[in-house]
Amino acid sequence: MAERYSSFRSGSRSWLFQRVTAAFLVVVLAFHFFLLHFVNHASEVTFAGTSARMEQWGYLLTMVLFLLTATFHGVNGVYAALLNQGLTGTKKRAVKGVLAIAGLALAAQGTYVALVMSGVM
Amino acid sequence: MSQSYNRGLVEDFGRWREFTAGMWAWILHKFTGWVLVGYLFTHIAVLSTALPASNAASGVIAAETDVYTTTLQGLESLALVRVLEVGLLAVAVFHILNGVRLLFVDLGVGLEAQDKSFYASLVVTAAIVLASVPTFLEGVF
Amino acid sequence: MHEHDVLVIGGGGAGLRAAIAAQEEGADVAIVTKLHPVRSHTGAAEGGINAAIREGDSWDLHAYDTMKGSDYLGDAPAIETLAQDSPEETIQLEHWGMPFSREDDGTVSQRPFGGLSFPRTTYAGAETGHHLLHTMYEQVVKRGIQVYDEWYVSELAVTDEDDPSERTCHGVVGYDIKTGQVEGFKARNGVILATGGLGQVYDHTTNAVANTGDGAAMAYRAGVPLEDMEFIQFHPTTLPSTGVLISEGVRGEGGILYNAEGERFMFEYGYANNDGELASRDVVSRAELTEINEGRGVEDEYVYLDMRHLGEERITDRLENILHLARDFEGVDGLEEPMPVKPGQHYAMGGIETNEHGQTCIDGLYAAGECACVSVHGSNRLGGNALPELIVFGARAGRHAAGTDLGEPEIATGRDEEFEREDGLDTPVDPGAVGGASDAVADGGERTDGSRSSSDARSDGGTAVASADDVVQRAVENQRTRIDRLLNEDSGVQQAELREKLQKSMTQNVNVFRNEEGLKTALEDIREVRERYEDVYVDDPSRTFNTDLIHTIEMQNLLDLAEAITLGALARDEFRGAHWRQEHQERKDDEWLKHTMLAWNDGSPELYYKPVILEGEEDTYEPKVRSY
Amino acid sequence: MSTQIQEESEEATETETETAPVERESPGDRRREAKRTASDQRVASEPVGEIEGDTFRLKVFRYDPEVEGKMEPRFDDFTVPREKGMTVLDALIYARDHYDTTLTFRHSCRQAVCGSDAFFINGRQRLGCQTQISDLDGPVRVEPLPHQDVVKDLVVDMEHFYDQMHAVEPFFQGDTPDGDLEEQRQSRENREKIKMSTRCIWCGACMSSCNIAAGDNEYLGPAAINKAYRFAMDDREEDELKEHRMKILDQEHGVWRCQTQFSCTNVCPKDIPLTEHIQELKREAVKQNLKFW
Ligand SMILES: Cc1cc2nc3c(=O)[nH]c(=O)nc-3n(C[C@H](O)[C@H](O)[C@H](O)COP(=O)(O)OP(=O)(O)OC[C@H]3O[C@@H](n4cnc5c(N)ncnc54)[C@H](O)[C@@H]3O)c2cc1C
Ligand code: HEM
Ligand code: SF4
Ligand code: F3S
Ligand code: FES
Repeated sequence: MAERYSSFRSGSRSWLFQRVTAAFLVVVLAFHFFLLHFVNHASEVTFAGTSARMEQWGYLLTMVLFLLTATFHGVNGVYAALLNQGLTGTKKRAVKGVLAIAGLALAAQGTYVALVMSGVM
Repeated sequence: MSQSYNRGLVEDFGRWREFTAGMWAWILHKFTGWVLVGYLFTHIAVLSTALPASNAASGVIAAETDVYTTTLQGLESLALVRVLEVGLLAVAVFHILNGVRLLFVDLGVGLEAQDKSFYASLVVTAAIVLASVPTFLEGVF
Repeated sequence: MHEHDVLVIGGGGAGLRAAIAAQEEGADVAIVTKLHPVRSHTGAAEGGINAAIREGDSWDLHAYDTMKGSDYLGDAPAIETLAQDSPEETIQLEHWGMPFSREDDGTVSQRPFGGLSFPRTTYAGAETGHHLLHTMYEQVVKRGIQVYDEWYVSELAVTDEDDPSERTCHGVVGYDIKTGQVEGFKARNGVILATGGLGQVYDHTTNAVANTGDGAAMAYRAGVPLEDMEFIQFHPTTLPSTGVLISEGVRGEGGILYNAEGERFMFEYGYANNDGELASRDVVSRAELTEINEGRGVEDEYVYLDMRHLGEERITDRLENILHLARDFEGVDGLEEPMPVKPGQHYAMGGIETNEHGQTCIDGLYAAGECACVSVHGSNRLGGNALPELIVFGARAGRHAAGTDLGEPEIATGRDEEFEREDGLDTPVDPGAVGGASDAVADGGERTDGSRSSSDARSDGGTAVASADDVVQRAVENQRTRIDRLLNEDSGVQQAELREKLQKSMTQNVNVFRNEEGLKTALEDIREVRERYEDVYVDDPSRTFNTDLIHTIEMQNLLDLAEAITLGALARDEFRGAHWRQEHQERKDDEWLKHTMLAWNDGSPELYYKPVILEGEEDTYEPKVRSY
Repeated sequence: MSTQIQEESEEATETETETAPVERESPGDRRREAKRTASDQRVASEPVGEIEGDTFRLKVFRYDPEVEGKMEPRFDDFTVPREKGMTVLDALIYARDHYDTTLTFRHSCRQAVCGSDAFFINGRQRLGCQTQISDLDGPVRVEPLPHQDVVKDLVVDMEHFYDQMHAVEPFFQGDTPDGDLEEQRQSRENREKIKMSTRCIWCGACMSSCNIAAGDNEYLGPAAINKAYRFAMDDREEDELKEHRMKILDQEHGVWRCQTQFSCTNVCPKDIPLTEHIQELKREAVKQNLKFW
């Protein structure tokens, strides 16, 4: 069983995560857009403003979570799409590796930036 | 003896004319999804200017002349960027709305109306985007 | 050459059931079929399967109903076997997962059907045949039974003793439709024909385009007699342009038939003052045609079946399927307009003579399903009795062919010296192969299965017994030559034209109404077509999926069967079941309680009669007036 | 596959239509050629006004690997009289019997139960026998099912489709009661639940319409998944069997390949809610896997 889960054979887990993250993203993305384009105009964003928001723990947490889910959702989406194009064997493993690294890097960098903004680091 | 013929290109003739709601939704969702991931990467890259900025003197930050602020505002002052932002909004709104539609489809809710809900996503996307244009383009033109 | 223990020809209900049964008995079975099994016409059956499975019902009631429905021309042992085995076979289908309609307590549903004294028609929606076919195909897949699909069987490999009863069937010749290859199939134990109906003899039929009676015709030419061929069931409500069946359910729910003048003719012209539209199929069919012939038909072709008054709610609830059929196949909205209907050929009661084990008089040759005549249906089939026939006799044939002992059959096959011969039949032209027995050439030059003659037999094999391989090989060569000739020839006449002529004449002359003059005209027409068929050629030179070739080969089968139907109809001067004669409008029990048998007789057909067996296991069935 | 540009395909098609007949040798070929020109002329010489109303044009895809002039696929035009209630299958039969007996297509029941005549008619997968000419805008264009190899004219190779159907263990395997006459019980609701799924006639229209199936030959495809649904949801089979069936479906090339494009559901001549069934199975798979967490 475990073996089946660890490989990609059963699509159920990534499929489910894709949907769960999507549901979460609906809320956060809408909030994000609204906040940074309507409440605070994007052209008026400043470092001070950003770090002021980021200093709130709730906001920081939301943003980090936003980043993580979006990264997973996006990267997993790309991977699934590529699989649908008939990616198999070595190529499939390579793509999986590259996407995983890119995803992790993005998440790491993003989280780091967020922490810096909030002044924690 | 018997051989068969793979029509390759020919076989898809006529498909576009009959490309149905579900297929367009699929194509558009794919496209918008990819754009969004692309944006996510650039977005984080741009935001990374916060790293050097955080080391800047507090005066610089207060004066809003740190790298972060200047980069962002510099970008925002370009008309092209604003237009792209509208595009991004369109892409995101469509992806959200159609994503919600897909979530319903996954739950097996309202499958009979799947084509209608797709058209609805398009219409609503257009409405939201048009309504947001003034806010998005404010001050550049 | 392919080799198997048992070869089943045809993948419809009967063929699939036979294959499963033989496989269960341990035989190595293969199905050879010109259509993929799920494309067989069994899938079109709507109504249901008669089986006495409920409290209050019993097999002997089912047998009694069937005998009465047959107008006392069914053989009691066959009918009783059907009634006894049907419950178990039907439940077997349930065990295989067939999605029957269900009662509240979860048991399978049954409904009433015409001519039944108990509601014993077990059904799965209005698609019983579809489910039966698919359920059995699923079992075939489960068992890994080999299926040669889209292989057309064009000849039986039968030895050529003078007396058909001494012949042995060793296999068949198959033509791979996709590649055009002709190959032999050898059967170690037996060949089971399950090739279905012959509706294409007529131009207006509920049967599929593939229902060309190939098995019956091949068996006939190989020496097996055809039984009771004149009994053809016509269904009164079929759509005029396609022949698609509009179920009896419409009239059952209260649908009304009108002529062009808007009269409810079933009552107004006194065709059936009690039952009206719900009188039995033959009565309604005759009424409709009388209306049309007397000029009260719509466009001189059909009458109207109106269900609008039932209301949209009731129609969509119970007859939704009919709305789709009328819409898709006739372009008519049953809620808005009356539906055009006319009688159409529906079922062949007669066929290859077999006993209860499915055996024919040729050793190793079996038949089951609509192509066979055990005889269960006699002169008229009850609705819901064909599907049980498929599973009951399909299974029995399969088991017997696989070597299971089913006991002594009570029905005899083959010709008995004592049988009465028909020698006074006045035919306007000689029936049978062009040139008769001496020079029997069925398709314009080459020797085919239609040309078996005693002189051939001697020149071919002398007195030496040919080995099974030789028999198959010879048949293969025979078909190769025939097919090469058909493909290489490039002038002459094409089958489409001939087929149209034959079908028109049959519908015109050997329909619901039959009279001597018409039947003779038909025989003349058949003869003419037969002669022109000598010059038939195939336009398409390709070996790949040559349907033109297949249709051309089928054409010969249609000819032989059309002739058999007409000869039987001409001989039988009485009115029994589905067979009506203008000059003889009453049932003549003292003269005609006998089966019409037709032997090909190496090219010059011969009619004889075989007594009906009315002695059942317990009682003897007494012929009574058939009234409902 | 699906991302080709229209111009390209159209071009390819046009060239084929115009391919000049190659050198003919046999008298049969010559005669056929003459006949073809004759029928072409019939089309051409007809006054435009008259074509409207009582005749229409039927364009049919032609290909034969063995016959010169047909090895390069082309479209043939036939003029067919319009009759009330005429279906595309009737029109094809008319064209075959009156103009060109070499015109090849599968058909049998003429009533939408045998599933042999699924074609690509005016840009959509439909059963020839179930499609009224009056419902189509002329000219009526008939092609073999897309994404399947063409054997000849409108006949496609169905092997792959059958393989996929067979891959899902499409047969009942529950334990059955001991008594020969003992039925298994099934509730009306349960029978109702599987009812639509049991209506499949194996026509292959759905598979041909699915973009995903076109690009991934291993994908089970909507018809096979629907077949599996029919058994997985049948209460007469035990729970372990259902789990077993889910294992077949819960694979990369199983239900997860489906991208809910709905094309299959749109074209199914038996109105089977295929997408709905596939989606239900996805949820079923998730539920089953969640149990082990
Ligand atoms: C519209 C309709 C409704 C009906 N409704 C009912 C009903 O409600 N109840 C009922 O009991 N009966 C009904 N019947 C009758 C019943 O369905 C048929 O009699 C029965 O299905 C015939 O089954 P079969 O297996 O003998 O033949 P088919 O199902 O016709 O199968 C014949 C098989 O033989 C194969 N074959 C034929 N020729 C060749 C050849 N030369 N080489 C290789 N293979 C060949 C074909 O490919 C096919 O697989 C109905 C019939 C029709 C037409
Ligand atoms: C805001 C709410 C969002 C919702 C409701 C949503 C919903 C979905 C859903 C349901 C899918 C799966 C489609 C399928 O597999 O058939 C999907 C795919 C995808 N999403 Fe999102 N999404 C959202 C935001 C995002 C964001 C922010 C990104 C970018 C990072 C993104 C990128 C993608 C990508 C790349 C795919 C794969 C597309 C493909 O199939 O090629 N999505 N989305
Ligand atoms: S699911 Fe529908 S479209 Fe697909 S094969 Fe079955 S009947 Fe045809
Ligand atoms: S078209 Fe294909 S993607 Fe799914 S919904 Fe149907 S199988
Ligand atoms: S001919 Fe049978 S489905 Fe159309």
